[in-house]
Parts: sequence; C-alpha cells; structure tokens
Amino acid sequence: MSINAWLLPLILFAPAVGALLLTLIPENRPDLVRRVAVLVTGISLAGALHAIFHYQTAAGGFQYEVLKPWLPQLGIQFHLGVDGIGVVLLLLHALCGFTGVLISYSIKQRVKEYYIFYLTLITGVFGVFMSLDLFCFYFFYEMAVIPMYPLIGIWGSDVKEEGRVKYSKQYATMKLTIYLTLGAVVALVGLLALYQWTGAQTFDIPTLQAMLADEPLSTAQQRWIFPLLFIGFGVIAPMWPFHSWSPMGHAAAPSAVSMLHAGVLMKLGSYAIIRIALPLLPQGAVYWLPWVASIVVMNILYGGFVALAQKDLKLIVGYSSSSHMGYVLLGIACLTPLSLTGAVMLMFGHGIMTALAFAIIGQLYDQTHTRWLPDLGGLAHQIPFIAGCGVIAAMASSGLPGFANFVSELLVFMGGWDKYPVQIVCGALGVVITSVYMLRVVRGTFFGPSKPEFEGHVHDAKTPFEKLPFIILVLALLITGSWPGPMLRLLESSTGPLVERILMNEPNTAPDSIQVHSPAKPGHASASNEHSEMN
Amino acid sequence: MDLSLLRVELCVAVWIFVLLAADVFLAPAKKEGLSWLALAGIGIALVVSLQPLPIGPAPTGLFALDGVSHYFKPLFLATAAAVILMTQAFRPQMPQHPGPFYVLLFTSVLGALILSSIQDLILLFLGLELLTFSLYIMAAYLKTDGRSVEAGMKYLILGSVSSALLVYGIALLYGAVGDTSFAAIRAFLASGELTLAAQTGILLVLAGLGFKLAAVPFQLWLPDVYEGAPAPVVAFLAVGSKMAGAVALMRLLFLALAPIQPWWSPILASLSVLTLLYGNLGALGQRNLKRLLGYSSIGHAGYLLMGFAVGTLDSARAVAFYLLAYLVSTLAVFLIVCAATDELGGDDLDHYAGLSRRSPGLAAAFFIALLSLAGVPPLAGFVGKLLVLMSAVAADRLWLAGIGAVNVAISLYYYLMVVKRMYVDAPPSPSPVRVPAASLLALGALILLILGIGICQAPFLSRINLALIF
Amino acid sequence: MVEAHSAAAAVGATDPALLALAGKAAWAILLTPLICAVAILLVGIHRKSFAMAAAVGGLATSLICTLFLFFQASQGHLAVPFEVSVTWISLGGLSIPFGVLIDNLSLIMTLVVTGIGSGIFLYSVGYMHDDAAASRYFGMLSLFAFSILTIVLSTNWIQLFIGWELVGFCSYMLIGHWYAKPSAAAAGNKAFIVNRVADFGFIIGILWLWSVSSTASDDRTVHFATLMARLPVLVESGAVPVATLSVIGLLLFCGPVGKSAQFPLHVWLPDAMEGPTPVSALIHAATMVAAGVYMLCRTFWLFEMIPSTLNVILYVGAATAFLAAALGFAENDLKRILAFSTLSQLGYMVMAIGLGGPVAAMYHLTTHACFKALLFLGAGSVIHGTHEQNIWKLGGLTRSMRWTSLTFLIGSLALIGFPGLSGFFSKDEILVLAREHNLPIYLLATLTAGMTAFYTGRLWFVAFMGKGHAHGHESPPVMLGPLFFLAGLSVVAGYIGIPAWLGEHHEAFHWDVALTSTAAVAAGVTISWLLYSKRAIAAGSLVRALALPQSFVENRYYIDDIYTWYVQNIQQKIIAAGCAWFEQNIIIGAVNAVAALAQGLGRLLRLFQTGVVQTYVLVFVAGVLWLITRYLAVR
Amino acid sequence: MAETVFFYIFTSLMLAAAIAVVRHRSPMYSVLSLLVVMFCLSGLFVMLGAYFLAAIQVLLYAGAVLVLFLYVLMLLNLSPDSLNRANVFIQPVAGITAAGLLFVALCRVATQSPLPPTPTVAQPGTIEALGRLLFRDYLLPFELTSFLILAAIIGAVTLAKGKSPS
Amino acid sequence: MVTVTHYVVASAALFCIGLAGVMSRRNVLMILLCVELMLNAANLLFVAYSKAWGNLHGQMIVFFVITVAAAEVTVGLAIAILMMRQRNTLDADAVQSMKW
Repeated sequence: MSINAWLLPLILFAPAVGALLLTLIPENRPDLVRRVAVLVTGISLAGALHAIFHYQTAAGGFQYEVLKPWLPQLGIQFHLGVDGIGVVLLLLHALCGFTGVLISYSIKQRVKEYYIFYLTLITGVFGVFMSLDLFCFYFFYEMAVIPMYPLIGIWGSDVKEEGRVKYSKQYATMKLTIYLTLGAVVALVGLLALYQWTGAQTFDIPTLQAMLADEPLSTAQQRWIFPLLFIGFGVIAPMWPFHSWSPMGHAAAPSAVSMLHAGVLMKLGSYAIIRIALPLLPQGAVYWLPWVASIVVMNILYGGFVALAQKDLKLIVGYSSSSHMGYVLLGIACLTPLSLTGAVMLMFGHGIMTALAFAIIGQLYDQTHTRWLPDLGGLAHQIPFIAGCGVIAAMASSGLPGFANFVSELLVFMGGWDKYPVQIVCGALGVVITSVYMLRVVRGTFFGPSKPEFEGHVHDAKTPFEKLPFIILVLALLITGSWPGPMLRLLESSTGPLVERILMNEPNTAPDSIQVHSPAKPGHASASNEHSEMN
Repeated sequence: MDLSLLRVELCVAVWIFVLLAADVFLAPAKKEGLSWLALAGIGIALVVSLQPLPIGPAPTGLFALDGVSHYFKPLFLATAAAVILMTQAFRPQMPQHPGPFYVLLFTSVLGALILSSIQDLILLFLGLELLTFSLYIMAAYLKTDGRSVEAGMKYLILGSVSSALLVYGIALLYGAVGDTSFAAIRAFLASGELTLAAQTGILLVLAGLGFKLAAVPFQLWLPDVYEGAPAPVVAFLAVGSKMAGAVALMRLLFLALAPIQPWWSPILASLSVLTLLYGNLGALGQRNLKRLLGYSSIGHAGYLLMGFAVGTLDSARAVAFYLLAYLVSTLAVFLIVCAATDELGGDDLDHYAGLSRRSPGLAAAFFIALLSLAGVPPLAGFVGKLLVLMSAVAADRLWLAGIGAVNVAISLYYYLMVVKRMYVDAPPSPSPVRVPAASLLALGALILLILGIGICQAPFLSRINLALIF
Repeated sequence: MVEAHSAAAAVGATDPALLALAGKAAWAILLTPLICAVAILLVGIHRKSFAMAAAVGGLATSLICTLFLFFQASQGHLAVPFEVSVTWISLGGLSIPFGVLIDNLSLIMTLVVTGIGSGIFLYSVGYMHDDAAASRYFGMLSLFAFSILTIVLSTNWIQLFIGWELVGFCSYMLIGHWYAKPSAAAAGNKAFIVNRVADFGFIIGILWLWSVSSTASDDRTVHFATLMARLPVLVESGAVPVATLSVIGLLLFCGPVGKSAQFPLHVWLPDAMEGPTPVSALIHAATMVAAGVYMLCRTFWLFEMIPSTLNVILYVGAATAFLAAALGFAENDLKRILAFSTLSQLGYMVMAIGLGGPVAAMYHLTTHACFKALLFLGAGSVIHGTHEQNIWKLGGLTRSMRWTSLTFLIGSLALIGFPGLSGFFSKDEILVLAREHNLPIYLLATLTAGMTAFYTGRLWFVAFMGKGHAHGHESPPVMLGPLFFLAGLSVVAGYIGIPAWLGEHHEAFHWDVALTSTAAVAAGVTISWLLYSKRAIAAGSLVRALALPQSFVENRYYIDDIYTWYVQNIQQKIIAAGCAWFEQNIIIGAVNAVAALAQGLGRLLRLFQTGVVQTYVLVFVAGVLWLITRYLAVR
Repeated sequence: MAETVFFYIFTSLMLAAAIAVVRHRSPMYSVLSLLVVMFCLSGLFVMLGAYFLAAIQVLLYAGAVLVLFLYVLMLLNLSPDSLNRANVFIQPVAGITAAGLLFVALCRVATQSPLPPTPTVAQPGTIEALGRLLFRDYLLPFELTSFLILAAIIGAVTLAKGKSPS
Repeated sequence: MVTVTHYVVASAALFCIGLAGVMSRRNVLMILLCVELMLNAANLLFVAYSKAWGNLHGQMIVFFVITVAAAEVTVGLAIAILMMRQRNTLDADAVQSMKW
C-alpha cells in the first residue's frame, strides 16, 4: 500500500499543481516556465511508467484505486483506478504530454499562458483515463475539452489552401470546442438516464457494473441509452460523419497541441465507450454494434480517400487519424477479446504515431512556414534526422510490422474476421490507401532535389535534447510493436473479462441458454464487489 | 408579530435612514465614504442574517423566517455588497451624488429580503413592487445617458403592465379562494377545486413572476434594459432581482400551488424550453457585452424554470444551488465589467480585445467566470446545471434535460466569443486596467468560490438540503 | 521472458547438445543482421567504415552459421526439419510464434541469401565507397538481410508476412536511396505501393486461412507444420470446402504476384532499377523477388490440394515469362534489360510451381540467384566504371573492362541456358515438367528461352562487343572478388545436386527437351548476332516491319499507362476529389448549416426585440393569451 | 332594482370615460376622462359597501395623482399625439385585438367560474374593521408601503432635479 | 340583480380597455394613465370579491394597490420628464436606440 495509494493522484495532480505554480511565475521567465512544465509532466511520466510496470496482470481488474467521498448526497465519489486498458492509455498520455512539452519549446509567445492551458489539458485527460466514477469521468472530460479553445485560438495557425485561408483557426477551434461539448452533453444525458434508470444512487462504475450484472436495465432502455453514449462519445472518437471537427482542429492547432489532440484526446471517445457504454449497456451494445461496424468502414475508407485529396500536411495526417480511429471503432464493434485488445493497442500505437507525425510537421512548419505539400521537398538534405523520423512515422501509420500499429490492426482483423469479414476486408483496403498518401507525403516533403529556399534556413534537431521527444516516441512505437507480448497480456487481463461479460447478454442465445449462464452472473458480480472492497 | 423574525429587514430598513441622514449631513467631498457606510450596513445585516434559525414550529402568517429565507437572505445581502463594490469601481461613470443610489439599492434589497419570506400574495405584490421601483430609478440613473433613460422607461412601462397583470391575477385568485395567504390557497387547491378563475389568476401571477425571471414570452424588456442600465444596476437586476423572482416563485409553487403540481409543471416546462432557446440563440450574434449577458441571463432563467417545472424537492434544491453558482459567476463577471468599462472605453465586445495582454489576471478571472456561466467543470456553474438536469431526468423528463444539455453547448459558443476577444485579438493599448483593491479582493473571493463550489460541492449541497424543506 | 522451446519435428537422431547449439546458430542466422542493423542506425550512422564492417561482418556471421547447420544437416548429424521459436503474441485462443524453421528448403534459400548476400555486401563496400549516405545504405542492407531471413526461416504465416512487409520497406528505402533524384523517390513509392496492393490480398488470404484452420475458434493456427498436418483432414472431412481453399489460395498467391513481380503487378520492378546496382542484384534479382517463389514452395502442400489455383499460377507465370522477355527486346537501359530478364525468369519459376514442381522452381531460383546477381554486379561494375547505362552509349567494354566482361559473359551464358552452365540444368527441369503436363505451355516456354537468348545476345553484342566508345576503368578488387565468386557459382551450381537436396530423386536427363531448348537458344543468339553484331539485317527495317508490336512493347503494353490513368483520373480525380468535395460541402457544409441555422433562428427570434416598448407589451399580452388558451383546463 | 340601474349607469359611464382616456388625442382630455372613471369607480365602491375606499379613491386619485399628472402635462407643454407615422396603424390594431381577445377570455372565465359562496356573516364594512386589519394583521405590508413611497420620492427627486443637458 | 359576475365583467372591460390603451398609445404619459386604468380595474375586482366573500382582505389590498399606483405615477412622471429633457419627446416608440 505504499506508493500505490497515491500513485494516481500524483500522476493526475502533478500537472495541475504545475499549472498553479506557473501562475506565480513572472511572464518574463519563459525558461523557468518551461522547466516547471517539463518537471511536472516528467513526474507524471515516471508515475505512469511505474504504474504500468507494477500493474499486477495476474490479478487484473482495477488497481491503484483511490476512493474518497466527493458529493455523497448524490452518490458521487472521487474514485480513481486503472485496469489494463487504463494503464496503457495513461502511459500513452504521459508520453505524449511529456514529449509535447518538449516540442513546445518552439512556442515563443505568451509562454506562461500556453503552459497553463496545456497543463490543464493534460490534467483533464489524465483524469478521464483514471476515473472510475461517471461524475469524475465527465468532470475531467469536459475539463479536457475547454483548454483546446485558447490553445488553438491563440497559438494555432490558419489552414491555408493555395495561399488562401481555407479554415481560419478561430473557425476550427470554435467548431472543435462546440462540437465536442455537444457530444459531451449528449453523452451526459445518456449518463444521467443511466444513473436514473439504474436507481442505484451511485455513479461508481464498478458498483454500477456489478448491479447491472445482477439486474440489467431492460433491453429497450439499453437500446435508448447506448446510442446517446455512443454518439456522444463517438463525436470525439471521431466517428463518421461526426468527424469534421477533427482534421481541421489538428491542422489549426500548434504542434504540441495537435500531438495531444490527435494522440490522446481522440482516444477519450473510444475509451469512454469501452469503459462505460460497453460494460454497462451490454444489450444495447450487442444491438447497435453491427450498425457501428458498417459505419466505421466509412471512417476508414472515406477518411483515407479524403486524405488522398489533401495537400496540407496536417490535414493529411488529420484525415488519416480519422481513418485510423475507424480501426479502433471497428475493433470495438467486433466485440471479441482479440479485436478489443487490438483496438486498445491501436489507440496506443496510433496515439504515439500521430504524436510523432505532428511533432515532425511542427518542426517543419516552424522553420519553413508552410505545410503546403507542393511547396515542400528535398528536406531530407537539410534535416536528415527529422526526415528519418518522418519515414518511421509514415511506415508506422501504414502498418509496417515492427510498429505497434501493425500488431493492433492485425489483431483487429483477426478478431473481427468471423463477425464482419466484409468490413475487415474494407479495413485492410484502408491500409493500402494509407500507404499511398503517407508515402506521397514522405516523398513530397523529404525527397527530391534540395530546394534553395530551405538551404541554410532549416535546421535539423541536433542536440540530444532536441532529439529527445522524437526518440522517445519512436522507441515507444518500436518496443511495443516488436515485442507486444507484455502489453497485450496487460490489455487482455481487462478486455477478456469485459467481452466475456458482454457476450453473456448476446440476444441470439436462446432463453434457455441464458438460464444456463445465469448462475455465473452473481459470481461475477460478487467477485467485482469483493474486489472493489478489497482496495 | 414577532419582530425577531424581521431582524434582517429591520437592519436594512434602519440603515436606509442612516444613509439618508449621512447623505444629508456629509460634506460633498466626503460622500465617497457613503459606499463604505453602505457596505457596513450590509455587513451588519449579513451577520444578523447568518444567525441560526430559531427552533420552533413552522411559522405561520404573512411572513416566515424559514429555511428557504434563511438560505437566500445572506445571498441577497452579498449581492448588494458586491453591487456596492461595483459602484466604487464604476465611479467614473456614476453621477456625483451616490447617496440616493444606495438608498434605492437598500430599498430594493429590502424588497428582495421580503420576497424570500413571503407567505401571502399581498406581500408577494408589495415585495415585488419594492424591489422593482428602486430598480426603475436605478436603471435610469445615468441621467445624461440616453440609453440609461431609455432602459428606465422601458423597464418602467413593462414593469407596470406586468404588475397590473399580477394584481389582476391576485384579484382573480382572491375571488376564487377568498383569502390571499398561501396556506389558504393550498387548502383550497388541495380540496380538489380548480376553477377557471383560479387558473387564470395563477397564470397571471406566473406571468408577473415570469417577468421578473425573464421567462419567454415576458422577457423582451431584459436585453434592452441590460444594455442601457448602468452596469452595477444590471448586476443587481441579473442576480438580486432574478433571484428574488425565483425565490418568490419557489415559495409560491411549493407552499401554495403544490397540490396542482401536475397542472403547472408542463406550463413551466414549455416556458423553460422557450426561454432556453430564446436566450441562448438570441445571444449568438450579439456585439454588446451587457446585451449578450442579458440574453445569457434569459438562458439561465430557462434552467431555473426547468428546475421549477420538474417540481420536486430535489429540483428545488437544484435551483437553489444553481442560483448560488449563478450568483458567484455573474457577480464576478459584472465586477469586471464595472471595473473595465471606463478604461476600455465601453462595453462592446470589441472593447475587450486583448484584455489578457493588458490585465492577465482580470482576463483569467473573466474567463473562469464565463466558463462557469456556461457550465464547464470544475466550476460552480457546471454543478448547478448538472443538478438541474439530474432532477429533470429523475422526474423522467429526459427530453427536457436533453434540450437543457444542448443549450450548454450553444451557450458555450457566445461565451467563448468573449474569450476570443480577450485572448486572441490584439489590444488597442497595452496599459493595464486598474481595479480598486476592494473590488479586486471581492473578485478574488468570487473566483475562489466559483472554483470551490465547483470542486467541493458537498458542503454547499448539504446546506441547501438542510435549508430547503417544504 | 523469452520462452524458447525447440520442437524437433523429426525426433530422434540429434544429439541434445548439438540441438542446443543448432538452435543458437539458427537464432544467430536470423538475428545477427538485425543487431548489426540496429547498431549501424544507432551508433554508425555517421561512421561509414563501422557501418560497412558491421554489415559485412553480420551477414558473414549468418553465412557461417548457415554453413554450419547445412553441413550438420547434410552429414545427417542434425535431424531436419527442426524448429526453434518463441511466442510472439499469445492472446486468448491466438498464438503467433516467431522462430526459425530449419529444413532443406530453408537451408538452401538461406545459403542463397547469406552467400550471395555476403558477396554483394562486400561488393557494395567498393561500389558505395564514395556515397555520403553509405551508412544508411548498409544499415538498410542489414535490415533487409534480417527481413528476408525472417521470410525464409519463418515458421508461420504471420512471421512470413512480417518479413514480407519488412523487405518491402527495405526495398523502398534502398530504391529511394538516392532520394534527391525524383525518379528514384517515385520508383520507391511505386514499388512499395504495388506491393501493398498485392499484400492486401495476401493478408486476407492469411486471415481466411487462419479462420478455417480449425473448427474450434480458439484452436486456430498460422503455423506451417500444424496447418500442413491439419488441412488435409479438414478438407477431407468437408469442414473446409475445396472451393474455399481455392479462393484462399488465390488470395495467398496475390502476395507472390506482387513480391515476385508477376503479371500484371510487374510494373514496379523495372523502375526499381533506380536503386544502387548492388541493391538490384541482391533484392531485385537474387532474393527478395524470389521470396514469392520461395513462399509458394514453402507452402506447396497447400497449393497441391487446389489444382484450379495451381492452374492460375501456371498461366500467370507463363504469361510473365513470355511477356517480360518480349519487353527485353526494346529496352535500352542495361539494368532494365536485366530487370526484364529477371521478370521473365521469375515467370519461369512461378510457372514451375503451377506445373506442380516446387523443386524445379527452387532449383531455378537458386541458379538464377547466382547468375542474375552476377549479371547485376557486372552491370554495376560497368556503371561504376563508365557512369553510363544506356547500352547504345556503351560498347567495346571487353577491352576496357576485361574481367567484368568475362564474368558478365559467364552470367549471360548461364542465363540463356548455355549447355553445361547452371541455368541450362535448372531451366531444363522446368521445361521437362512443362512438356509432361502442358504442351502449349512447354512450347511457349521454349520460345521464351529463345527470346531470352535473343535479348541477352543483343545486350552483349551492343554493350560489350562492338566499336567501343565507352571509356571505363576496371573496378577495384573488392568488387571483382564477388564477381569471380558468383561466376564460379554460376558454373558449378548445376552440378552440386540441388534437386536431390530438395528431395527430388528421378533426375532423368531429357535429351529431347535439352536439344530443343538449346536449338531455340542458338536461334536466338544467332538472330541477335546477325542483327546487332554483324548488322546483316537492318534493325530499323525490322522495327518498321513490326511497328505495331514494337510500339506495344516499347510502351510496356501500356500497363503503366493504364495504372497512371487509373491513379490520376479515377483515384485522384473521381474518388478522392469526390470524397473531398463531399467532405467540404456535405459534411462540413452540414455542420456549418446547423451553426447558421442556430444563428438564423436567433436572428429570427430577435425580431421580437424591436426596441419599441409597445411591441414588448403586445408580445407580453400575447404570451398571457397563449398561456390562458393553451393551459386553461376544466376539471 | 335601483342597484341595477346605478350599476349600469356607473359602469357604462366608467367604460365610456375609459375609452375616452384611451382614444382621446389630447392628454389633457385623457386625464380629465380618467377623473370621470375615478368618480364612477368610487360610485361602484359605494355600492359595494366600501365607503372608505370610495373616499380614498376620490381624494387620493382625483386629488393627488391626477393633479400630479396635470401638473406634469402643463410643465411639459405637450402637443397632441402626432398620427403621421408609418407603424401607427398596425400597433393599435394588434393591441386592441389582443385586448379584445383577453376580454373574451376573461368574460368566459368570469361566467364559467362558480360564484363565491354567500357570506355567512354580513360584511363588517366599517372603517374600524379595516383599520384593525391594516394596522394589526397587515402592519408589515403597510409599513412596506412607506418604504415604497420613500423610494418613489427619492427616485423622483433624484431623476427630475438638475439641469437638462444642453 | 347585480351579481359578482357583473362586476367581474365590468372590471375585465376596464382592464382590457386600459391594456388596449397601453398597446396603442405612444405617449409615455398616456401609457401610464392606461396602466392606472388597469390597476383600477383590479381594484374593482378586489372590492367586488371582498363583498362576495364577506371579508375585508380585498378592500385592504385595494388600499395597497392605490398606494403603489400613486408611487408608480411619481416615478413614471419623473422618468417622463427626464425623457422629455433628453429626447424632447414622450413618444415611446421614438425611443428605440437599443434593439435586436
């Protein structure tokens, strides 16, 4: 009970405390500001690493739990805890946040305000990944959305096409904020309905889960609530056709924010679906997920095709993100242990990959002041290191073996093959499309003859400190991709029981077979009860 | 009648005369001190109002000092204190003689205090009039400013019409019941009789209270008055007057009209939806900050009405919490508006361009207060909205909660437009905005409260749960 | 962490100590190049000599280990096949091993890779000596060696696929090594994407095969040995219909179609010649492009069961062999001629598979690897010496580059199947098979052999003989050494009993087939001699006479044009642009419309807000009226 | 019977005067018409037994309020409403229609509602009774009215005093 | 026989006339006068109901209403004077600088 009791609060509040500290630092000390930011995100990263290495895979379930009453009148608790899924995403966020702080060294204006918003954002996302209480969850979820507005609005850049402004950053950031809030409030209604119809007077996810395992909501209720939650959270996932905030949001954001945004923020939606919608509304999930499986094919293919038509680097990566998140949603929709594990693994892999991609584009943009593909070219001559990272990011994105993305996509495909072969085939086609536009980017940006206008103006990441964020991200991708076993075991300890629980509610099992299963249910419930009491 | 029940009102009433005397006898140069004197009076009343309730049987008669009034009275007084601080910050715009202004403010507060204790329609009428009369005058207080006079005129005319309707409603209700006390009305309604005259009377009374709350379709005065009236007055209109209307409505609904809850609930629900949509959609294209806040305050009235429409004890508590959150956020906003109007050169949105470059702290406070109004965690407004929506869902009004929730997103848009001006646009001049120390202190306290209520809700909710028992 | 378990399929004769050592050696073959690659990329990226030493040393280590295993196996000390592996992914019912499978087939292929590879690595030391990015080059070469060995030594489909993708990546990087050249960058992209398209089918085939590999959902496997044991049973019991398996087979065959550049996905290979010549030799001639053939051999037990798919493979291979040979007629680029010849020979190999002769295919693969690597290295030597690769601008190289010319000649003769050289024997095996099974294909194959002789002769007569104007200098010993080594192999490879090693024992020499093919070859060489050396027939008039086929061939059957047209017009202009239009106007447009609707609604509502107080009263009263009329209820 | 006659006389006179208040273009005549309304009302009050109120009505309204009105009218020297504006037609028509509709609704309510039960005790319509009620049970509202008036006076003085802006 | 209903109808008529005046007149003073009509209508109603119920509450309320009305006129007139000074008009619809 030593460090484990306060590990999660440490990770969560280190950035928050950092943000508060920053308010006390005078604005003319940007270096101090940056150092504080590095320090606090470093603490979080160390904590996340500790959490992932000391997670008891054999025991499974939620660990490092913290449980304090918060608003007892409504059954709201400050309940933190992570299972295998949460701990992986915690690491993802810690990595992206930390490297993002390093990448943000290129921010020269209004540094203090920038880091305050940035650290607030980080706190919010951490909170979401470790909340085990619906109220906590929503609380941090909204908290993570709002700082995006000033971060993009102030430090972002307009998205241009042929030199004309295509989406102004104000438009992009407002759309993003409102869209995500709209999604959040739709989900909120679903959550409140869930709370109400359960009648449990508690927001505690494990407790609700145990209760609903005993007395599930009626099928009709589940079918009502599930789409509210799925669409509400799907907006941020981003599910087609609710994705349009995302590419332009990525494109307009400053690079470190794009890193967090595409790398982590988009995962909040799918995480919420896995954490809340699936376990609490199994019948709703079983009813709706076949539809989802077909819709997300649109994500994959459509996102890929739109990316093919783009010429702004960030828009390309933005649409590719929306395409790749389709795999995550597909993995969720397939609802098998393999596909779900793959989906979460892809959340990790894609997060790191996109963070890397945006870090690179940020470096390019800071120096060349353009992201317009036809204006770029031959940059490998000037910035070989970053170009190398660019190739790695492109390859990871195209699902090259050795990177986490390959493993996860493979798992999604294998897990989903029995249920949705057609969708899986379309998904595999998406991989081809990805490589087409990704290679186009690499070729158009880095390859070709050296351009005189970049000669002498564009500088590579030279010092180890400048290289550090890139190296961290590349290593994270490579290690988890070439040796995925440990992470998969970690994830399986959570995804396996989850899917098992849901599929007990499969409607096409005849009523008598439910009878056969039902003795197992109280066992499950009591097991998780015991578990939550143990901690 | 037991005068101890009236202790807070007596404090305020006595202080009105103290202020009058001081205004007469103080040398013109020293009239600055009047605001401190007024603050002192509010402080005394506040201390008195915080005294614990006498334990005893449920009060009867015209006037009650019960949990509800005990909860709301300090809030009215705090609002008044904040408004006084605002007048200090707003000084450059105010006319030279602040004395009458404070007297009027005190009479208005007196009306609000009365309204939080009413048990009778007569007192409802008089309390409302007392509250409103002073506000007519205060709205027109900037005599040289055409917009202020226009605001006063509009408020006066609509206010008189609404009070005429209210009185007519009271008359009809009296005709149906034969008495004006809440207890009698409740007994009458509980007996199962609901004559057309009684219904019409209730509707007219609701319209009169709807006017105070700015419920659609009785809201049209509000944007104009907000835009025209002096900012401290608008603050009192937005917080004190609205809260008084809400308390009066709460007492009326839960003490007198409780037996016919199924009848009025859908009425308030439809008013709530209209109000929400009108306020939030109407605010979308605004260019004047005060006018925008006006529309937003209509939107907030929608949430209050939603709580009333649900008509459960939980929803009443949610409304009480909502009002608390709304109070701290709105007062913070208006403290800033009052302090900044003069130096920024006006209260259009564009005047706020680059505020974060000029006064980062002020802009941050504004940001937080606006987000709290929008209902974003971890701020007070979020909890208020959440409680209201929860109570709606609890009463199986999922659609109502859904509309309320969507309106959160709509309102975020225009609040963020203000934020955009402050944080993104370039400032016309780099000079910081000076704020009087007292206002700054109050602002800091309010921001802390916004955060505190948002993060540690439990003690506040316990207080409300203890206070609000019908 | 690593749970190494060795599963000796053929239990028995092996000494446990030797088995343990063999296991280590097997891992060493696979992993040494990887370690070297990582070392080069991490510490040697700016240290050229380190990179060179590491790369050559790494592959040499692999070679030594391979040789060790080879001799142990051939002496019978080591029972093959044997397998060492670790579990790469173990998740629920899914278990994907990663390991090394040593049997006769993999040993011979490993020998080809490490042996010829070592030669080419060494050659690269000379060839790339002045290149600024030589470290990256050698790092990628090492990574490539690891990747191709992953394929070769693979124990299962997924590992094979991993290697498959990785070689694609290395090929991409190496083709685009001189990325400053737009054509090189484009060629790399093309190679990668074409392969990706093929792999799309491949991975689906693998998935499907995996899913039918067991009736129980948690017992499925991708493991070769298990599948080999299980599939026939499943097919026999009817659990897996043959038709399904045929489709799976076709999908799996997509992989080789891309990787081994079979018609119609052959288009990337000629372009891949943009890469450094040693790369062309190693990757695009000897090993990687042969990986497709190797895969078909490796899993021939599967294709055996599905004759219809085998037929498809046969026709695809034959078509590739013939059509690619014809392309060689009109090509003027030294390396591209060789590339077309590679295509054609790969067609032969695939055809051999289609004819049911994996041994013949492997045999030809081996010999082809030797002489084609030799030819490419020779070409590289020429290019290194003259900086020219248009054959018409070369000429008379026999004088300025004697050793290069000699070895090139040996390679050419082996290629065209000159009796006694390795190519003769291996090609003969295929032709024999063809005559046994399918007469038209046999005739076509023989014709192709003649065509091979023709374009090889053309190349030789134009570029090496003739009146020289190319002023080249002979290459350094470090480059010539591998040439001699490979030339030696090209000569002897026909005699060392490769088919027997691979398990074929009949070895009857078919004089009729040999004579027919030799005649065809002779005819081909003669015609080219007449045309290009003797100039007895004016090439120009021939071209005029054959104008239509000529233009067809010169444009490579317009296949590239069709693809370009598809990409530019269908993919980009219709699909992608259409989606982008939809995105901009429908999706984003709809969102904007909702926002505009809210704004407009707000504006509409605000029409009440006229500023005139009487209007307000009017609305107030109207509201009261509405309430009264709407909610007044008679109880 | 006399009651009926008086009722109709007072009522019709009152309504006619009220219409005159509303319709007359000169404010002065409107105020004077209002005076008539007040007198009629006080007549009705008398009929209803509210003698004290009838007196108050005449004294306070006629004597104070209306005089104040007249005073201000003369002070401001108003001209009659000018009728030549664009929106002059729609607004009154809409207003009168709305008021008419409300009247219909109120009449319906009045006629369809049950009457109050007949009082068991005779109305103690004496000034003493009223005074007792006012100064004992309703002392608080009564005191509040004083603050109301105080506020009105202070407000009126504050607003009306001072020089007009040039 | 004059019943309460008669008085109620009379008062409703008076009320609606006043209301119509508020909505149709532009002059602020006239509007205030019309509001007086409305308040008086309410007074009539109170007194009538007071008689019908046989208690004095109604009459007492009238007392308060009259007071309020007087105060309202005071404030209204003050604002009217201000308006006259500023805009030199008493037309309510001439004062519409704030709208939408």
